[in-house]
Amino acid sequence: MVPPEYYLVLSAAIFCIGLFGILTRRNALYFLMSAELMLNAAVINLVAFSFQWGNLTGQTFALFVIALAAAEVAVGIGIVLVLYRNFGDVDVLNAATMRW
Amino acid sequence: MTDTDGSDRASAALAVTALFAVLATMALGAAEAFPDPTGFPADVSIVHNIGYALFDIGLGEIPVEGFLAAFLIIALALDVALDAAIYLAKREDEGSIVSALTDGGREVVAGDVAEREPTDEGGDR
Amino acid sequence: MSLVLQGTATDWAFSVRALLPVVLLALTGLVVFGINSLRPDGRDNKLLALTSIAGTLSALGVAIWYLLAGTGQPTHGGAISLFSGAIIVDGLGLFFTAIFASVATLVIAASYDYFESDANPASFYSLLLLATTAMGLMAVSNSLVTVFVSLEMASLPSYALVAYLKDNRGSVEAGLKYFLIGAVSSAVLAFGISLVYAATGSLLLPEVAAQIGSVGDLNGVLGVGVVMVAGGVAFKTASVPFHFWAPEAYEGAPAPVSAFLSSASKAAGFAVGFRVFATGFQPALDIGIDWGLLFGLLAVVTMVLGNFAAATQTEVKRMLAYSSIGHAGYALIGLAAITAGASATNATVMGAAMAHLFVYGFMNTGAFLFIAMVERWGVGRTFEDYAGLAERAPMASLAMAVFMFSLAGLPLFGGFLSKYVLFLGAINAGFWWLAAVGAVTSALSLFYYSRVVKALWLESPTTDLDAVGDVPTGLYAAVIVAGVVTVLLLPGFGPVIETAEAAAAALFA
Amino acid sequence: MILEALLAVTFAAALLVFAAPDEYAPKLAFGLSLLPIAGSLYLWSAFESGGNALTGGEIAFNTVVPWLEVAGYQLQWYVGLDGISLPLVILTTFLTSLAIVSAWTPIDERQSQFYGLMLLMEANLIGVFTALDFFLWFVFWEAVLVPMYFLIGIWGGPRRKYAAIKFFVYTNIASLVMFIGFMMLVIGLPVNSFGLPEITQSLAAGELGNFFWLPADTLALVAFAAMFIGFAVKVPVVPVHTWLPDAHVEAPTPVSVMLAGVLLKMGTYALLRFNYTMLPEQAQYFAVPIAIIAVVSVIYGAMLALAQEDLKRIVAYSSVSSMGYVLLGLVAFTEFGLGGATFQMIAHGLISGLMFMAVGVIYNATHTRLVGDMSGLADRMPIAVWILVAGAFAYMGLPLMAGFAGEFFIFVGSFGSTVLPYAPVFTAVAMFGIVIVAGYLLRAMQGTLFGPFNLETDYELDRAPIHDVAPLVALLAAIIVLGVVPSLFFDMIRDATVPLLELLGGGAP
Amino acid sequence: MVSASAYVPAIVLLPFVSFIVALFGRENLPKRGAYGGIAATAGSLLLSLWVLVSVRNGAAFQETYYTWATGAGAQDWTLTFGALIDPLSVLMLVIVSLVAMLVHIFSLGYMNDEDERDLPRYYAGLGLFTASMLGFVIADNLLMAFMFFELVGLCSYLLIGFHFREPGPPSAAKKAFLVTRFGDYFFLVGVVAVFTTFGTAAFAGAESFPALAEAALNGEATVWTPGGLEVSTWFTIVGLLILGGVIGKSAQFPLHTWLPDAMEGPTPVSALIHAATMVAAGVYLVARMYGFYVLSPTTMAIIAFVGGFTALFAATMGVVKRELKQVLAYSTISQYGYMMLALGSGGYVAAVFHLTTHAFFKALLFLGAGSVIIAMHHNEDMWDMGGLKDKLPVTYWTFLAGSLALAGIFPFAGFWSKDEILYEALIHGLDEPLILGAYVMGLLAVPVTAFYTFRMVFLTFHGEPRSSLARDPHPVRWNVKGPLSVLGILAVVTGGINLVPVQKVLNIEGIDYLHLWLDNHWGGIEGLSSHHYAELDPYSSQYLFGGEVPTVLAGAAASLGLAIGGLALAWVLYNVADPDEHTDKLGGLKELLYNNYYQDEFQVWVADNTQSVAGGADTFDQGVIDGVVNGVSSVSLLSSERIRRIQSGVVSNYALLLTLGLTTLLVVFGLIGGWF
Repeated sequence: MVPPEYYLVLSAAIFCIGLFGILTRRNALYFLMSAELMLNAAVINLVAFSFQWGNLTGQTFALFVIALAAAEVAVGIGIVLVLYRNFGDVDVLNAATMRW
Repeated sequence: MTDTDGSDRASAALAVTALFAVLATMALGAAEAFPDPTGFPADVSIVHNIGYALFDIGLGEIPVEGFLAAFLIIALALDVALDAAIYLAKREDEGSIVSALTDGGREVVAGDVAEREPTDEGGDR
Repeated sequence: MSLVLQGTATDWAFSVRALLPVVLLALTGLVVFGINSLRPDGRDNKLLALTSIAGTLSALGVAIWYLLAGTGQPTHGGAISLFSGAIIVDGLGLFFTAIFASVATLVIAASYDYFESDANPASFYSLLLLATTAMGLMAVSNSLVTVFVSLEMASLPSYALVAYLKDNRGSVEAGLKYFLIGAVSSAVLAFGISLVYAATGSLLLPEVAAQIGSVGDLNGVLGVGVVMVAGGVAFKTASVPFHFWAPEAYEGAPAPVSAFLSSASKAAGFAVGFRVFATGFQPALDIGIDWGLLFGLLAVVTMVLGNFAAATQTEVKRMLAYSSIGHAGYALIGLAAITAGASATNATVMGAAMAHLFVYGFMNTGAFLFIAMVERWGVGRTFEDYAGLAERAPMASLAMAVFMFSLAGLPLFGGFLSKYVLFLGAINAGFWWLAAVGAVTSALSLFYYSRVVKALWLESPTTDLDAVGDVPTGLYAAVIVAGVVTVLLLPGFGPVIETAEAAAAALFA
Repeated sequence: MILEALLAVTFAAALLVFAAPDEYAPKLAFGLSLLPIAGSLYLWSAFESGGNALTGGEIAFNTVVPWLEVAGYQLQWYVGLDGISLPLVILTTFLTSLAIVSAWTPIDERQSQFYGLMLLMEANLIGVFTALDFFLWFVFWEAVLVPMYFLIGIWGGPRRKYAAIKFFVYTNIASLVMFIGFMMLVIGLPVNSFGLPEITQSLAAGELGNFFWLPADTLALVAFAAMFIGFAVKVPVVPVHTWLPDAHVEAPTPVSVMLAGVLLKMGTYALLRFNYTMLPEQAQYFAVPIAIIAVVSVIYGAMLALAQEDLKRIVAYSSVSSMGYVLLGLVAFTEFGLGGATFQMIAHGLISGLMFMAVGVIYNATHTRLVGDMSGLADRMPIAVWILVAGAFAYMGLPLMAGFAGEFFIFVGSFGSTVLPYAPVFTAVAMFGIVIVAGYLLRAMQGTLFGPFNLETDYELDRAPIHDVAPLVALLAAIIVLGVVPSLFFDMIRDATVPLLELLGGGAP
Repeated sequence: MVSASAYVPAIVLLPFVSFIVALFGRENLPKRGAYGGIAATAGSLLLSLWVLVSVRNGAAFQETYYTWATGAGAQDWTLTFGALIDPLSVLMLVIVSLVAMLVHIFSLGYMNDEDERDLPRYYAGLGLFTASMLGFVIADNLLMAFMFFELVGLCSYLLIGFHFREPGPPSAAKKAFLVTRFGDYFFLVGVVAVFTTFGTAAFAGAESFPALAEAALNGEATVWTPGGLEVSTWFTIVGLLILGGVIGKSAQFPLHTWLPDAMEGPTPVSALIHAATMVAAGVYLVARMYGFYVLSPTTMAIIAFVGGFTALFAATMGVVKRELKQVLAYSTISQYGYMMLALGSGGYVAAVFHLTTHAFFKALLFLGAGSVIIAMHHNEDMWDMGGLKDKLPVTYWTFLAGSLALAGIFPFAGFWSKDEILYEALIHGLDEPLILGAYVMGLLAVPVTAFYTFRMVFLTFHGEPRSSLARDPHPVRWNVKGPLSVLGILAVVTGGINLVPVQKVLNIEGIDYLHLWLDNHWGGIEGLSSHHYAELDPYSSQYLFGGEVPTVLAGAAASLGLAIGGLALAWVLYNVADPDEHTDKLGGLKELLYNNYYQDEFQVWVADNTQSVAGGADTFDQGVIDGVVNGVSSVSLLSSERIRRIQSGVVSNYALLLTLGLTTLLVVFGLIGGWF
């Protein structure tokens, strides 16, 4: 039997890797992928503990999270597209005209 | 597409590892607090139960909370996301939309993408 | 007919009637979408606007009618829970739905003029209406599932709305930033919910509350979960440290959208915050997860950062962005001053925060719509460009002065009483230092709010404001209506605070 | 009902004048301002004094209408008059209409807005003096700032914006500090409404519990100190007075008449109503420090006036000095002390109003206020100059004029006070102020009015127009009448202040 | 017998009516206000005489007319206006109204004939002054006295500054008001102290504060004293406080510098205000509350010493002056020093006697100087005069009578009153060092007074005319000569009302009318009589050379001898055809005297210092206190500038800060909650 805390550590690791992706990547698309990764970390947790607690709430909710991740990426792509049309490339650092 | 320069990567790495450390200690701290997993009865089809849960039909053996409300909402949500994505992606064919207003960042000359002069450093206090 | 709604939870007719305001909003959104798909190239802006306003106004009417009739109040058979506990229609839900509907009405009325020259505004109206529906759902959701889903449903269209001006670099940049931080925050929220699930094994708020007692050594997991959920709420309400998107988003987005975001979606964030923390996590206070102090800390930092950063802004819209962050700090006092057990003071301070959000909704929307009108006239964005505007547009400038002084908390307008009752609530709950920080920052806010009034009324015009004067009907009406309501909310504050307090009390019962 | 009518009439007048065209505004405003005077005179005739409103005395013309209920406290529309507030209401109405007449010459642009704001301020001031519910009072208290901000900001002198914002934020911070102090006090009490009489009587009955961790007596001290700081800024008292000279110098004449004449009295009125009626023991505890502040205000204020070159700054600083006397009268806490302090408020209101108007009339002709720029005006503008001389002597406390009556009552009251240790020393030192006052006023008059005629700003000088001189004569007459027959107001005031002494059993030997 | 109390207020109100008429009548009044003034003062004089007669028939009374304000609770004092008519006040009433009327008539000549501008304002000022002075005289309590005391100060300010168009008079008026105001400050503290101590400020009656003080001293009553101070020391302090006001108004030593500058005002004003009435107010006040002063010996000694010193001090300064009115001003200060000496040494009747005689001959001298000034077309320098004797005979003879009275030569009024003062000072001073010192100074001042008086007479009237003006002076009309002659007769005759030495030496009873008058012989208010004061008087009187009569004779001889000596010296030095500046012989001392011992410079120095201190306070106020306020605002704006910078515009920074924020929150609340 895999003790449940390992799942916690695993999902935390994936969560942090996704976060690291967001902090360092300049390309907006990488942003999307990393965000996707972070959401999946949550999914792992949910499914693991659905089994732990013996009720299906976690798993069904996981489905919903996955669906929403997809929706998010859809909108994300839309935004990246518009970004490209306006700034010529998808580098996140160029889009810094407004500050202070 | 290169990544952010060296110094940012270091601070980002530091921040992320710190967060991971916190989460890991949290997880390991709760190591023996978990009772042994109750698991699911072997003879039951989990997929059916998920189906019942989705439509909040009480026939399933495995305890689960009703997701009907969430199901209806996500329907609307996905539709909205679709609209948003399409709107953003849509390219108005006969020339770009005349900029409604000088809104957003700075004055934009209608039509082409004017080069924006970055706001000066100080801004009068 | 007393609206004591009976019938089984999943009886469709019953739940539709219970959720009527939200359903109406959803229907109008779809109807608008339908009209657009029927005549894709038709530019019938007036028809779309009118249907949308009809929808939001009817939702507002129904919400107020339900509140007055006492639906979901303890006096009339308590809260109505639907879909096996996932949705709960009670005073809090209806109160916030009323806020969203009124803000949406004003914003739509303003956008009718704002997007006059836009190719097909239909998508704007539908996105806006569906976002409002999502917020309505957030206010009535009683399970972390419905919270997360409706929160996402509200955020997605908002990203698109912020980036609505597709070829304006400011709007796009704002959209991008809002999206990226939004994505991260929703991930944090999801992870938080998963941890809460890990610790308690359930996602329905009442069950979570019940389970918390027996969490034992898992309080670490639960604690991190609670903090991350708080982070999700902080993102929606634009409080520190999840506020970084707000200044650019409010400044970059088209003014009606900024108004919508800074009033409605902030209130929705608070609705979720109040419900989740009051019903779900209140027992957590006893086992070492002191989220009251957490929100206290967030409130102080948000108030300080919001007001201090706004003091030296050169552009009015960005100043208003920071000021709305500041006001998020004031509303956070409602959450921060909650103490375990004592339900009387909790009800007061949360009710005061809700009332403040209601009044803030009008003042803030009015202020942003005034900026929309000024942008429509082609006047610049800095304080100097606003100089002497009162001579050319006295009524609108008077309304703006009302909004500014009301946001600063000066009497003769609604903002005064809502802010001071909030401070009274905080002191009543023993958190006098929160009220002290609030008082000092609101005094500082008086400084930069009066900079706007000084520019409008005291300065003499530098540029020749000839474009000013052609009165955009919808926008003008929205600003004036917001102004009148803000003024009336001083004498008329009674019913607002009383319903809010009753709703909050029901929450803690 | 009469008080509501008075307030309603004044508000209506303000709105009417706002709407009136600029050229009719001055005459219309003056005409309308006669109505409040008639109202206050009627109040005076129908008033029979019945002790202090707060300590259970019978309140004249009082009406109580519940407004809203929050946090278990009942906020209400609670207005009433007693011996202390009636003279101040009469002073307000009398001074406002004279200020309006004196504004006919100097104010030559945006007149309707000017007179509208003046009448609005008058309405708020009447509100401050008649309100007996804390929140209602606080609404009027803060509402006075808004019109004053605009009046200074729009029609002021060169540095008007700085002066306006400094005045605005400074007094606002002060009243916030006071608000928090008072809230903590009220929450410590078992009262369920903010009515000042209820609070006073419950404090007198010693029902003050402790506020969370603050024991009752330290709570009372903290509340007293917070309220004192809040009101001291308004008085103003020395360390916190620096907003006054800037506000006075930059404000146009009629506005500085109102500022000196009535707005300063709000601070001392509030000190008497809150600090010295509700918390007499604490007043005794703080007697020595406050007495030191009072004496320093008198001497330091007078010394500052000695060093000024601008006539208006001289009169402004001398207001600081005279308000020091009022504070001395309050801190002595004897019959003549309290009665004299209240009477001095009225006297100083009239006299400083006269001085400012006279300086204004001279400024209208010479367009300069610097003592060095002009001399020998007496033979060019005899009437205005001799009234200024009479006003200066009234300021110095010449007998048979209101100033002497006020000051003498304070001195004779505070000399033998048992409440204030070393009272004779404090009084004697404060009385030296009358010599310094004589010093700088005579120095200024001799510099400008007498000696051979010459004027740096070579304007053609001739007699002041009749409508400038008329208010001066009216004010001088009022000062002399009050000087010769002080019992017109003093009996009424004495009946209202004597009951305060039973609270403490204080008073002279 | 219609009671006098109904008419007493009329005495005060008549001149007040003339003030109102002159104020509002402006130009179209007969003689531009003069006749109104004369009629009013004449009316007051007649009424005063009528009241004198009724008091002579025993109708002295104390009546309250109007309650100004009433206290309640522990401070239930009533502040009232009322009249106290007794021998002392009636005497003063007559003096004031008489001199006022004569001055009004004189003003016809001095002001109207010289056709000055703004005359209605002049007569209004005179009217208001006379009304306030009469009000002060009849005052029955200390507060009412203080009020009219201040009003009189105001009128002197207005009248000194009458010619406000030239630079001189306004600054003189300002100085006069400020110096007297400084004195009045102490007086006001005294008034407040009396009220707090006794609860009343009434002069007369069983409940009056002198009576209460007397009772308190011998233990029958208890009175409030600040901080448990011993009763007698507290009474001394109160006495000295009120004395401050007296010294200010009667131009005694430290606060006398304003009187010589007050000569800037028109001469009738100097005559009325700065000779006869206002300056006498201080002395009259001490006399009025003599019952209180007598109780504390230290105060009496101080009064005496100040009086004596001022007498000598002022007389020395009078010697070197060049203008006619300056000499008279210093002589006034000196004469009032004598009166204070008398009051201080227990000579109550002597002081009043000298007050009366001095009022007449000093008014005479001033009016005489006025007519000389008219003649000399307003040139006051004595060294341009000379030989006016035969051109202005009436002026000369009346001026001579006045000078003889001032110097204290035998038959004239001045001799009797000054001699009695010195006598009282001598007999009471033998075992009191302070009073003896005062007596010696007073005695030394006699020859100096005689010297400067006759130096003035000889320079002005005798010898050869030294300037063209002096050769053909401008003739004066009846309205100048009339008052002069009346006052001339009075200066000669008034000595007769109190021939004490004659009565003592030839023991003819009953001719010392003033003693009897002030001793309530013909009725008066109990407790306000000279014998009552004598009982309380702390001094015992010793006599030289065995008995009372030898002391009287010795004193009279000494003072007369010294006076004649002074006169002779002046005669020798100045009664020559073409006298020269003998005072140059004094060399450095002349410089010192001419500059009045540099008193003025000292007071100007004090004024400048306060000005610079005020300047320092102002810079401190602007710099520090205002600095703090602006500092707070700039600090907050600076910090707001810093906080603004956090929003760097780059999304990854936001994400980074967000993660850091989240981690810190987790760590902080983890530790607080004990999660790990």
